[in-house]
Amino acid sequence: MSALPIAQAAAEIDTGDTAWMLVATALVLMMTPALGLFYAGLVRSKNTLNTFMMCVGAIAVAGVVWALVGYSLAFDGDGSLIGGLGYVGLNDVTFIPREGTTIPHLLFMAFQATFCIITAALVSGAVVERMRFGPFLIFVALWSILVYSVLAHWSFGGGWLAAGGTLDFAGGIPVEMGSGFSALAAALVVGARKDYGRQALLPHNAVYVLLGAGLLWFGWFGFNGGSGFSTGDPSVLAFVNTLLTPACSLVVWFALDLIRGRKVTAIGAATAIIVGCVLITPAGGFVSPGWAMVLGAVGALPCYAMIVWRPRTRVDETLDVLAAHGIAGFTGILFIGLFASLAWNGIADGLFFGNASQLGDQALAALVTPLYAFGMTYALLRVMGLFTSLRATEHDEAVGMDVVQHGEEAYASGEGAILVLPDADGEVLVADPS
Amino acid sequence: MSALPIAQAAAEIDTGDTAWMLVATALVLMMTPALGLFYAGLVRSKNTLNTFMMCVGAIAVAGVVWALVGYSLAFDGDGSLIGGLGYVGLNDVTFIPREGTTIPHLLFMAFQATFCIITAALVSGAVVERMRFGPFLIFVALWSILVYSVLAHWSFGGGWLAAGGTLDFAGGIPVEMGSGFSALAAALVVGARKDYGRQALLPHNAVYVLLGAGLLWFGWFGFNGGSGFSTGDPSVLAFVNTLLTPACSLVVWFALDLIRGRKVTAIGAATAIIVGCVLITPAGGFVSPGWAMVLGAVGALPCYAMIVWRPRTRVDETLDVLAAHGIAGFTGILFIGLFASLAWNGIADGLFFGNASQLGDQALAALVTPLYAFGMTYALLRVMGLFTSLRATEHDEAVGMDVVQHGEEAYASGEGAILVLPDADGEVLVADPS
Amino acid sequence: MSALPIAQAAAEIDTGDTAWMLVATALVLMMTPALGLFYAGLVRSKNTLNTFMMCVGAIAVAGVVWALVGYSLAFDGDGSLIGGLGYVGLNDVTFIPREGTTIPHLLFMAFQATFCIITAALVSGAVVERMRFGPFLIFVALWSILVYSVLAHWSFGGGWLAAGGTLDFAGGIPVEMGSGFSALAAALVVGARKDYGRQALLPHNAVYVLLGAGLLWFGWFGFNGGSGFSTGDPSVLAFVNTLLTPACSLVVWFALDLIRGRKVTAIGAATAIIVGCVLITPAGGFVSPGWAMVLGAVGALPCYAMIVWRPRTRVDETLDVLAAHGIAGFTGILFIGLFASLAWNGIADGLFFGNASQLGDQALAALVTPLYAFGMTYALLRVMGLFTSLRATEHDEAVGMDVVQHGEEAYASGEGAILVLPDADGEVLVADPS
Amino acid sequence: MKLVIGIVRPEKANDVLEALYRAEVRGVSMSRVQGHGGELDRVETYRGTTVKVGLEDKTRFEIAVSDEFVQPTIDALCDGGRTGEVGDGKIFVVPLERAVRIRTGESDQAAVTPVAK
Amino acid sequence: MKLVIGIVRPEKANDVLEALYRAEVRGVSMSRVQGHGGELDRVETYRGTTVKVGLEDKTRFEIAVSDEFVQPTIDALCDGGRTGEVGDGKIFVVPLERAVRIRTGESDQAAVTPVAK
Amino acid sequence: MKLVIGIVRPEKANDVLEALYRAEVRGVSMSRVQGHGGELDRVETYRGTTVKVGLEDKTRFEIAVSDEFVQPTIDALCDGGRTGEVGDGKIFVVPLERAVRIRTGESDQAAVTPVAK
Ligand SMILES: Nc1ncnc2c1ncn2[C@@H]1O[C@H](COP(=O)(O)OP(=O)(O)O)[C@@H](O)[C@H]1O
Ligand SMILES: Nc1ncnc2c1ncn2[C@@H]1O[C@H](COP(=O)(O)OP(=O)(O)O)[C@@H](O)[C@H]1O
Ligand SMILES: Nc1ncnc2c1ncn2[C@@H]1O[C@H](COP(=O)(O)OP(=O)(O)O)[C@@H](O)[C@H]1O
Repeated sequence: MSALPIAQAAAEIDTGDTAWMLVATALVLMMTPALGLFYAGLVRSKNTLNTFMMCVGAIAVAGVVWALVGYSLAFDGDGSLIGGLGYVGLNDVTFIPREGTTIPHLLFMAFQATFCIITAALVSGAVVERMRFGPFLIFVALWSILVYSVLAHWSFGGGWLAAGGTLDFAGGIPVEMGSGFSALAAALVVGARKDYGRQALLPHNAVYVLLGAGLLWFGWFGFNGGSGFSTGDPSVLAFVNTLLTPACSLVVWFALDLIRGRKVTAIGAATAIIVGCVLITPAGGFVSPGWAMVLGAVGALPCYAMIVWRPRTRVDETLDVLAAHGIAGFTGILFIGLFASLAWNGIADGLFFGNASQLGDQALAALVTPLYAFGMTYALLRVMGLFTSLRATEHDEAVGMDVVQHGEEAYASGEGAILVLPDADGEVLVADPS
Repeated sequence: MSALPIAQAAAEIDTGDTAWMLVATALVLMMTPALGLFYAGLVRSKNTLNTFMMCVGAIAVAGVVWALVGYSLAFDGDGSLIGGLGYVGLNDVTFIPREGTTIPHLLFMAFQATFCIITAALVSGAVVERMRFGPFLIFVALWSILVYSVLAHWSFGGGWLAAGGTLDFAGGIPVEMGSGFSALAAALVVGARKDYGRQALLPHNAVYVLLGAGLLWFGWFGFNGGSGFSTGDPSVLAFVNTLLTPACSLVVWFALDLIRGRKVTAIGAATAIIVGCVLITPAGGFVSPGWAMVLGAVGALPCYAMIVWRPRTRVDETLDVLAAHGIAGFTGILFIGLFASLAWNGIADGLFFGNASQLGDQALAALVTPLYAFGMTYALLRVMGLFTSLRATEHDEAVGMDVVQHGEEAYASGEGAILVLPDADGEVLVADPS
Repeated sequence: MSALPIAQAAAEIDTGDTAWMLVATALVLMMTPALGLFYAGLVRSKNTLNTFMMCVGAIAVAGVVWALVGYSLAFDGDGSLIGGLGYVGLNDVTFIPREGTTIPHLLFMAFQATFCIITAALVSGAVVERMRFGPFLIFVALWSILVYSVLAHWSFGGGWLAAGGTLDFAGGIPVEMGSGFSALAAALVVGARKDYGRQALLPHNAVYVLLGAGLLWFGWFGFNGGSGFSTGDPSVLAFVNTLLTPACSLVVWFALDLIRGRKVTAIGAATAIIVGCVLITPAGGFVSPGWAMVLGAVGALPCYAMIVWRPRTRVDETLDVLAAHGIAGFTGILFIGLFASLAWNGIADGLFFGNASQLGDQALAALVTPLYAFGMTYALLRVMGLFTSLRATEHDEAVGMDVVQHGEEAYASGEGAILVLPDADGEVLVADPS
Repeated sequence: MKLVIGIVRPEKANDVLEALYRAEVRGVSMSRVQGHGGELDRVETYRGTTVKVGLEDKTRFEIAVSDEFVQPTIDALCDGGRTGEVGDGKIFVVPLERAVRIRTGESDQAAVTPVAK
Repeated sequence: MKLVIGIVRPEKANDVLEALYRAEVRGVSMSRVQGHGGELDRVETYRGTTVKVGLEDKTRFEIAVSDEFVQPTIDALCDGGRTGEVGDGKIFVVPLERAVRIRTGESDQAAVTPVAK
Repeated sequence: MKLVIGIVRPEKANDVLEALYRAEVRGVSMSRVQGHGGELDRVETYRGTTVKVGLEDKTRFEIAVSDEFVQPTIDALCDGGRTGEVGDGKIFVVPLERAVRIRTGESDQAAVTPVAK
């Protein structure tokens, strides 16, 4: 891997922007374990580790695949459908900033890597408590290329959507709609848990859910605030909106909970935080703080409706990735077309400010992305299903994925556990406790 | 909402300072969920979610109220008692830095918002395990205006205390004394838990408490280090002192625990971290690292004494907000008057370095703030009590606030839970498991 | 403590670099509570708090000792074996940057303090579940001077290793090998837990372990990325490698788990994250991203082997600090000698790029450090053992360290707990519940 | 009166409750237990430590009933708890000399006969 | 000898322990159980899932006593556990054929009669 | 048939299981309990709150056996559970009128006699 002289690179780099992007990258990587905690709290205790491990597995697999090929396909050149292979194996990814950025190219790549990782991890929410771990890892590897890299290229990497004028500040297209509609497909192909719809399957630790949501929000400041790749105004606007929008979503969610069940729920609040962060993800750097607050309030409605309605169907999209990410991302993308404001983003106005065409560009993305994400994921899993069984047996599902898939318990007491002592030659003797 | 031309704003902004303030803001927001975890660990398991939710509720309500009016009242203009309405609804809060700062005004507002949020959340510690959730949310909305915004204006927003020369680097007045003495008032008005003083009410998860304290400390680096609104010397001094002071408080707390009970306690250590961070909050940017260490050691004493003494009284100020924040903030404010050093802060010396008047300015704040916070909070809750009952019934308290207030359990097993299936028309059928 | 005029200092300081180093310092401090969580999850529930408290104790004791003397011994002057006393009590540690850095000296000191703290905390992993808390605190105080400060001076502070050309970007020598081989010595002197090797002693909460590992990784970006003391290319390279290397270690660990037990384990994955971060710690700023990925993959092997083999021995190095830090650090240090690349680090090539001598320099450090760390720690604990018993009695070990050492339970239910009411005079009456 | 103790699979607990409900057996106490029976041990690995675990999670029902309700109760436990695979569990019937309802102090039949509620 | 089993509200557990202490009943074992009785179900909601929960947390006491201590033990459980509202719980008395103190191997009365301690 | 209830120290639970295994007692159910006996209270402190805790964690074994297995079972509990210090625990033997294996519905001896497995 060749690297141009250090000095030359340094020239265009801004230390402040670089400082912020270093932090933003670390924050977004932290989001994936935080998501693991959030998801782990939402499942039954016997599936705790398996659920968390799907997120860890995504870091490992999507992280490596991204460095090897994903980044290149998404960000090399401006082909309209897919990027090139110039950056394969991180070739030519050095300290020299990419066109129009003030941070080392290598850092830009790492920041984008954390996006691919968490998006793949998000999809796991649709298939927890039943999908086998091995097939899931393979799915992540293929999905991150076939779906994520493609959508990232369309919206971020100079692909046809970006070129066509569609605005997506921090990933409403590849991350939110990409994960949400892929989750729906995954849930349909993998199928419902055996007890879905006939037994109560409850979150085993709501504190994990609340803490996980808190850490996700924390990380989202890097996710949205870093998507300007600098400390410039758009970044600051997206950052501040990432505080205002979820706050409004929370207030509205409280109200909806009260209307529906006369009680404000904690799991609901955690969900509202995620929904708020997702709503502002695409719009963050394009709408005024005031409109961002409106988005948080209004955008919560369709997501809430979907979360209440989905469990009445046969679709066991277990952790509601579609509602919290797909629908929220969809809403945020359209909202740009309505209320983007040139005065704040310096790029384009929305319909409300007299620019109808922007809404068209947004609607196009809101139409195409779900179709592509759903279709490709559906096909991918169907094909995988021809070679291996995607889900655990009913018996294994009953025993629990932690013991069956990982040979561990999340909360082991050690009682009744007999130590197996392999001697030096690896031959096995059972310990004699006496 | 008008925004001045981007370019013009950019002029005075420093990317390094902005980078740091973006991070500091995210860190302080993260402190509130961390506080939720800390508090949740300190209560009984049946009140876990309600306790955590009070912090989440504070983010939602205080966050929105701050953006709508609180910020304006605290930071618009330099009226001596209260700010103006110029920034209501974030009007005129744009990218253009405030006088004397090098970061976008919008970011400054967001940073201050996170202070208001966590301060409101802190007060909940006095009323957990019995106050009803609805009234608490209303309390937060009113309190953040009547108490927080006012004190913030006095000390930060150019109000009479700041104008009079009182020094408060990161919020000893509005945040620490403000929350601590309000907590005392809240505990008195809401009243003690029914079993207080006759049964052992123990922390149900000390790991949450330790982790929460660790995350709070982490966030406090943004809290204190960001209160210089730049990466300048005062910020760096406050930041480094935020490492040194709590370390010393910990050592002294260990010693006091040993003397008292011959054992160093974990809950005590977590408390010492908070106390140390609070002690240095007002003084961070004004005293030398050496004196900061002395503050950590000496300042721990009154707080420890209060924590040991308070439970012997009839006052069920449940999580000792008064001791950990009120008393510690009070101590830190006075300490400035004694040991502030011009050589380090470039602003003023304390009595010890020959400037007696500074001690007077500090004493004034240490006298007035507790009176105002206590009095206003007491009045506010009394008035609220005329319209609604602030606390749950004895029966509900016995059952637990999670089930009663939120209709959830923190640690649900699903055993004995029968799924209720609303069909498409919303009519309810009970699932027939067979 | 004298401080030079503020203005003068400001001159050489870069706001972007300072912003990043403020964050990096906070991140590394956060790693110690995260380590506490990680370790607490790996022990039995009756030892949860004691294990976490050893990390908290390290923050307190090592933090204070560092400020008083440790920093001076490590970083004052360039004596070949040990530093001077010029910075004792933080004397002369002001805002003026150290030679060759662009951040306030005070901040540099704080950043280094967090390294000393976590290294001392790491060693506790070898003696948890049995070592008495008091002696451990004393051990930390002495060890941080006798072992850490010395090794830090050799590798970072201008000591003989650094002077001799040994490269260590972020602490493979003082932190990783220093803690790993000291852990081995500590395990040997303190001795095995009474049930070690005859009963199953299992991790009581694997979620703590996974979350702890996630937070440690998050902090490690500050740990490695901050070790360039700027936002310059070496820092960025180390930062990005801190993402790539652990991802590769995870993938390989998954494979090794599958080969060994036909199941990918969660505890294993958490371990792999730590191992990957440690592997890249010394090499981060010196090897290309491609080679960093190779390091992650290949370096995992010896660590995995050690973790499988160690429990078959009589050595109860309980949490495998030697394998995860000692061996991984050792591997990383040598890897620099093989694959360091001038094109990326601007300093030196490794053997693979034609510079054999570098491998010699690295091998020297890899040989001397383990000997010094092991020998000095062994001697220190032996001597301490002459004055006090280092470990709890068998009975106390059976009861559990939380109750015995701290007088607390991690998960208290309050059932069967009778409140003891000291009246005003401190005389004790038992509450009469009625 | 008898005290019927039933040990079943946790995943069958709700089915058992449903069956008991249908049999009009109202009063029930249940708890988590770990059981060892005919099932095979499973192997778990934590880092270098490998263990054989011979205990399975089970749910224990404790049901006090008047004599005529013993058989219906046993049937309910069997119907609700059976999967046909090893590990379904056991039912134990112990003589019950006295039963008292704490709220009222009333004794025996009154305290257990479901119809009385 | 009898084995007295008492099921009470968790929040009353300490009061019961106190009452037993006063009655000089020393040996006690207690555990957490979930009970279903005459109480009303409560409704819980988790996102789109609504459930009816018919189980209440209870604390189960298991107390082996010599015959003359049966009544005092029952009284203690009633006094300590009563609130008067549905859900106070039940007491069950089961015949106890043998009791052994593991530490010494001594049997029966010696192992349970409180005074003997 | 008898129902043997044994309460031992948690740290001895595995030794007891081993001893039962050697005695060829196969079916066992165990659970966590908290016990109060002759042991001294311990003091715990949480901030300003000091409490006396009179309960120790114990492990409760519940074992249904045919008559000839009662003594071996008791011996196994004693051997595995004894440390000789106060707190070792107790064994209680209760008459067992009926035992049913849920999987097959077969009753009594067949359901408990270990050899039958
Ligand atoms: N003799 C016994 N005493 C107490 N509990 C028993 C006994 N036999 C079985 N059990 C409980 O029943 C559960 C299932 O029993 P097992 O023998 O494994 O299945 P099956 O009854 O289908 O052969 C065990 O895990 C244990 O909890
Ligand atoms: N027949 C029974 N067998 C076992 N446990 C019972 C029985 N009846 C009641 N219980 C236990 O007692 C608790 C309280 O009983 P319940 O009938 O609700 O109150 P009350 O006795 O005041 O009518 C229940 O939750 C359950 O745990
Ligand atoms: N009479 C009893 N009824 C129920 N459980 C008892 C009784 N006596 C003792 N236990 C249980 O046995 C445990 C140990 O008993 P204890 O008297 O402390 O020890 P020892 O039997 O060695 O004197 C207690 O913690 C309790 O759980």
